[in-house]
Amino acid sequence: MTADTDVLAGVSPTPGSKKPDPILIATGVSRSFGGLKAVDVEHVEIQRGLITALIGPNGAGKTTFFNLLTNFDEPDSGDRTFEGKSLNGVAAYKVANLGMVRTFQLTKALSKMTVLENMKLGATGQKGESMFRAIFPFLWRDQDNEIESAADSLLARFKMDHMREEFAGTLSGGQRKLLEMARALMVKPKMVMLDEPMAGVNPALKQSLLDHIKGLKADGMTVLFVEHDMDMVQEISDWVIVMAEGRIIAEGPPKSISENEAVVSAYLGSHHDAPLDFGDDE
Amino acid sequence: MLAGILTDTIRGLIGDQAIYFALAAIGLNIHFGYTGLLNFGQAVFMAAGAYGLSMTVVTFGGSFWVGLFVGAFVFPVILALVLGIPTLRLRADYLAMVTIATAEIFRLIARTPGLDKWTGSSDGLSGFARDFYDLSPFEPRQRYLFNLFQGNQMWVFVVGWITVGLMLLLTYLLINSPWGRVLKAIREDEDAARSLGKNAFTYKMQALILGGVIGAIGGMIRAIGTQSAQPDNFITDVTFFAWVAVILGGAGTIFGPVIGSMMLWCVLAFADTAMRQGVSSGALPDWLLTGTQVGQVRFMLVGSLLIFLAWRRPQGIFGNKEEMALDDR
Amino acid sequence: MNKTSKKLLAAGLGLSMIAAACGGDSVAGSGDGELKFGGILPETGNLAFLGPPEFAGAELAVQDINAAGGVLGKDVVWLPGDSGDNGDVANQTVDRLLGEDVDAFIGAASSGVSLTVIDKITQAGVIHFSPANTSPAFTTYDDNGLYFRTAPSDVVQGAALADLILQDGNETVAFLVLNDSYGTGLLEAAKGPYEAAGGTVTYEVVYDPKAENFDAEIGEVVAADPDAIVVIGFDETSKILTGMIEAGVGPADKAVYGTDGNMGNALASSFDDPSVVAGMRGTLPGVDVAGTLADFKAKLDAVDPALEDYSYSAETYDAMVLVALGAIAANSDDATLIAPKLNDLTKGGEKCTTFAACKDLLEADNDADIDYDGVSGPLEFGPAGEPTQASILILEFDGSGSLKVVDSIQGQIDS
Amino acid sequence: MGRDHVGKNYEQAPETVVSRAVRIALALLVAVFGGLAVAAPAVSAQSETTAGGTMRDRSGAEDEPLEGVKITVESADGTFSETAVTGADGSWQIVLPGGGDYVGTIDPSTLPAGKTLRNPDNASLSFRLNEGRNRNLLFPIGDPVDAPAAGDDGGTDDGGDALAVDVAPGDNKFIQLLVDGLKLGLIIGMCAIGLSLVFGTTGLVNFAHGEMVTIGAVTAYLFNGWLDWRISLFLAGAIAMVFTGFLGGVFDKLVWARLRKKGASLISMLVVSIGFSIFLRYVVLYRLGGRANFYSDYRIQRRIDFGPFSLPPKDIFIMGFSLFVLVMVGVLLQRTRIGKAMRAVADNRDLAESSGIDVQKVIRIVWVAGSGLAGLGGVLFGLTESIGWEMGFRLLLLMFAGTTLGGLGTAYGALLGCLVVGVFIQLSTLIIPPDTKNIGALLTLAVILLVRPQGLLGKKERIG
Repeated sequence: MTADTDVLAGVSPTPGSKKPDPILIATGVSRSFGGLKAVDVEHVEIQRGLITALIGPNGAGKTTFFNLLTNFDEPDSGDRTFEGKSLNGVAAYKVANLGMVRTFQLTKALSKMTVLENMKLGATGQKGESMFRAIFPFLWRDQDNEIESAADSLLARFKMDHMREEFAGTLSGGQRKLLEMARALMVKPKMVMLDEPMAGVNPALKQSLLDHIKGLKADGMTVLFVEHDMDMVQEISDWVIVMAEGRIIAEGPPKSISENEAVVSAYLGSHHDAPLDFGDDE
Repeated sequence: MLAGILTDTIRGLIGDQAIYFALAAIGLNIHFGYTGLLNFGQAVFMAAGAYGLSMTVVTFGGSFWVGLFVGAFVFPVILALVLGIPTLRLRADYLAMVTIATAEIFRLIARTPGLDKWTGSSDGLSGFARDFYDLSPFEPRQRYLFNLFQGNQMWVFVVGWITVGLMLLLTYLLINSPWGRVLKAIREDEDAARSLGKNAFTYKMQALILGGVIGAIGGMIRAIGTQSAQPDNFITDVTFFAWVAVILGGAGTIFGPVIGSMMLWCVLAFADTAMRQGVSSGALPDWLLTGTQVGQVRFMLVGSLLIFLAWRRPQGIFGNKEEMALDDR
Repeated sequence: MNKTSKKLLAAGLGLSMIAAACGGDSVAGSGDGELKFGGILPETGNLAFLGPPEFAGAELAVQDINAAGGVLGKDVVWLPGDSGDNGDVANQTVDRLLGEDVDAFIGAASSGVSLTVIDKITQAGVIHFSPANTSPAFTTYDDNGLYFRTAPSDVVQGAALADLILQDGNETVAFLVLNDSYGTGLLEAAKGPYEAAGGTVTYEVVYDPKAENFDAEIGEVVAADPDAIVVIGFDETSKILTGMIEAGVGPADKAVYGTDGNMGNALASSFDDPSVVAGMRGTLPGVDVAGTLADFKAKLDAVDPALEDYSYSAETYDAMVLVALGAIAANSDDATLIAPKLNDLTKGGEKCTTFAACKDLLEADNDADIDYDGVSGPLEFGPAGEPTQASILILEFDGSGSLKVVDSIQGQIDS
Repeated sequence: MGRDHVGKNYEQAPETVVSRAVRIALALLVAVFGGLAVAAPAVSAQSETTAGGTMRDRSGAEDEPLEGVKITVESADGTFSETAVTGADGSWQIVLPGGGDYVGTIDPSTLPAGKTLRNPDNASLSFRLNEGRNRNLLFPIGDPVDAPAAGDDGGTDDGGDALAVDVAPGDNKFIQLLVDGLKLGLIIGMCAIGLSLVFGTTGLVNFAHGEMVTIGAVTAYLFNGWLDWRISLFLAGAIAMVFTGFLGGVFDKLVWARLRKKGASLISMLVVSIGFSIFLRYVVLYRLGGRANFYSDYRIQRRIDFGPFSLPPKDIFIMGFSLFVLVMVGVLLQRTRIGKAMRAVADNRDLAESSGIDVQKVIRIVWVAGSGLAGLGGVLFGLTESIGWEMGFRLLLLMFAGTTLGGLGTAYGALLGCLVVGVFIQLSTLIIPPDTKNIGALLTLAVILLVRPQGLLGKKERIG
């Protein structure tokens, strides 16, 4: 709990509530697979500069919603805006260039590239990424060196500088999560979207990951993350959004959420009969 | 006899087939080895080069040099756009199916007598390479390089290997640039690349074009070497040969495709000659193998090589085994 | 770039240097005293069925030539090779055989394959002699005077086919034609004379021999309801004929014609009841003017007892004998010296019909004017190095599926 | 240079093999004895050079000879001219002075009332004749015929043939092609179900699937045509289906299950399947040879006329039987436990696994059933067309088009897509030359991918 939550003090803890300074807004977003509605969100806003958690039982449609917000999936209907710009019909890669970077539930470390290559890939606006300039190293060499030193300092911050030449495929699950997060920062994003950053990470690394996430906020970034682990949610998030069966059923500060009746019944209900787990198992 | 086998094997190792399949394989390596594109229609890119050149010269009466430009750039780029626009947004197998189908479509179109005026139908086009041979410093009737090549072949040999060298240099520069880094990222995980703001579609399209252009240059060298362009020179099996070359040498390595192509043709030439001599000397009994069947055994060999390599040594002969083990898909 | 790569690059560059440095070692086709024939004949591919008789013809020629004492005092050498049905295989074979210093190539069966290698062969100064190319394209091809063929151009057979259809009084005809230069070339050669004589072509279709089925093509033929149906094709004729018989337009219902590509015993033998092809007629180039053919067939069977067809075996035999005679006349095995002699050996002068007889004439007098009439015909080569006279046999399947010769037509090519 | 790999050739009794040389020797006799030994007297060689023919009207139902028609033949140099008048049987003949160029002209005014030349421009024909030959001149009678073109239907079919009953030619051709297309589509569909199910359950695009089709056809041919056993085609087909099914199972056990267990990527599995495709194809060529082969049963059957279309009985059986098999497959997928399990695995493999389905077993069954169906499809295709070493590979491209069209991984989609492809191929010959008919089907594939990448019945999901 930090003082930042104060900005949301006046916000009513109800689904779809208005935030004072939303960076990301989604309205009427729905997506169905073969007749079953996986996501049906009326309205949601994400406050700038805070850490927001998106939780819900298995099959609640969290990852699908995540994909819709980052344009990795196309909604059947609905509008999303990021920093006032509409995301409708915008290609996923352009979303990243607007300043919204995501990670994936199953880590997408690029196995057959070294840690350093992974990092350097994250930098945007690289001259040498044009096919014609690429042929002439003198056109992009200087910029590439700058990117390399930026990558090195980030690696040092994430305490991965000793493995910069190793293939990403040799890293452990937790290290991959770290690498993915560090790589996302190379984009210099305004908002970071983390899909289950703690999944498959051993306890020893968990704390450092948490610290890094808090660090993102300290650097002025907005964080939205999907998570199962309630302890973690309690510890670092400023605001919590709860999804079940594709809808947002509750919103509010972390403390109030665990007492919310709708949330409790959704979580309990999920244990009786596991509904289809749309998308979450990609 | 043994000397005959030896010269044939060496000719396979460095001869014109090794050259144009090396180029086809370099292109395919950019597609598959670096970008993860499943192009099963490299033959049609080679055909684009061959027909771009020959149609410019024979059908439209253009000069050989204009033909080179059309064959190397115009035809393959158009082809890559046609193939890529519907498929590159889809899962990798779609490109595989569309390319293999396109190779067949092309062959049928080039064969149809209705287009005889333009394509020469099943006989194809010939007589477009005189300008090239006029520049040859070698005497056509002389034999060069330890008797391996006729003068004209020698000229193709020299120009061909220089082209291969240039293409290797180009590949080296591109792959070791930030552009190449994005390609590799797309190969590893397209979504990750997109999440980092890379326009995967554009990069895949560029890779498809680049690899296609190199394949087309291979096709042109083939057409120049045989001085003809025929639809049946570009059957689906040609693509498979190029694939074997890539995987044999090691996908995703700079030199792999060239080494693979040389080894493939070396092995095929050796097997061909050895089996032929075995048949004619009676060492291989008739019930087992007749001269007619030697050519079929070659394809069985190619098939088994593909199976073995993809299964047991996906990294190829020279690829890094540890690196391949990282494939977590 | 890692170390291995660098080494390889260096090796590659080194190789090119050597290549540039090594001068000419020897000249192919030049006289080394031993006449060598290279084969580029189909062992594989979709013309593979034409291979065995051609190989048998070639082997028999070698036997006969060497039995008569060979050429220039030495036995001639036969180095067979595969042409496949695409340029790859043929090119590899040609490379290999050029390396063996052959003086003349015998082949290929397919005009298309010959076109992929003709430049390579003729520019190397070696004779390219095909026993089976019938495409008119070769008549005018710029071949340095080194391309020859013993098979007559399709123009002759086409005219004979048109004649045959007219003789039988067919006013309308439908053509089903294989899509390659053989099929379309023969179609043009037959259609012209047929239409000129008042016939009407009600339907013509060029088909893909590898098509899944021929329903559509046969449907069109049925709809066109012609008096006669001509099928110009190879092995796939058995499929088409099956469809035609089933659709009620088979040899029992209509006048059905074939050509040398399909008028073979194999066609009848692909039917369990060969009587269904009874009455089908067709043309086949070739005639026996020397009266030695029964003997020739027996000798072929001795060479290859498994022979099923004999197409182009005589043409192959004659091609080799001619080149051997040319070498004797030129007193050299240099292809560029042999080639100018070949056309004259086929016409004007003292007739002889066997290698041994012709050789005797030539050895008695090196400048003797001889006229070799081969087992495939009188030859009578024109300036383009191809027969100007040809006999076309008219064949018909009888009730037991056997081929009977019912007539022969003499054809002339204006040149 | 033996052709012993074509096993069938061994069966031929040697005496039926009349050699070309013997034929040629016969020709020699013709030449020497002036036609004494010739079988067909109509075309016997003759000593006179003649032009002639028979004037008749064959445009009606009856073949009607025309009497009293005047025909003049002149030599090109004008030195010879003679006119003949047709007799009661319509025949005429003019003896010419020798070989050379001539012009034959009919006098249209002498034609009986109501008869006109089919092609009035051809009232005069030039021809060249060698010494001693006869030239038939044709002056066809009837209504003018449009110039023919491939794919053009002539318009004025003069009737009389079995197909033209009551239906305009354009329509009957359309319906005939539609029926032919459905037949092709049903066969491709049966073959493609396995391809689609294997893809659905394992994600593998199996390029070696076409070889199962070939092996099915060749196995049946082995027992019905190739060897001397002459087992009935029904039994041979059943054996072929069981054998290919077994082979599919073995294939899965020895190759694909191992690769899956090893964690091989789908791409390397795809390459392995291509390797098997090439290998098996050339093994078949090695043993079978390159020619078209046929079953000995039901070799040739007359078509039965159904009015707008006609089919041989075997094709009717093929269509009925494949429809029956496909309905059975549908019922099995829909109703039985294993069918449901297959669909569940294809739908969502992890979910199926977690709900207690033995995924590996289901995949094995998919391989067995899919390969068996492909083998059966091959038997049927061999029956309606012919058996050859490349048949499966060529069908594979159409199967790709069909399954993609219908939606990859869905059994019903595969079927629907293949029917569309089959019909499309046949109908496209109305517009494009038949030798390019596959182009249409393959182009459709590209268009579908642009417009509806998930295929006709595929679920809309982001692909890729």
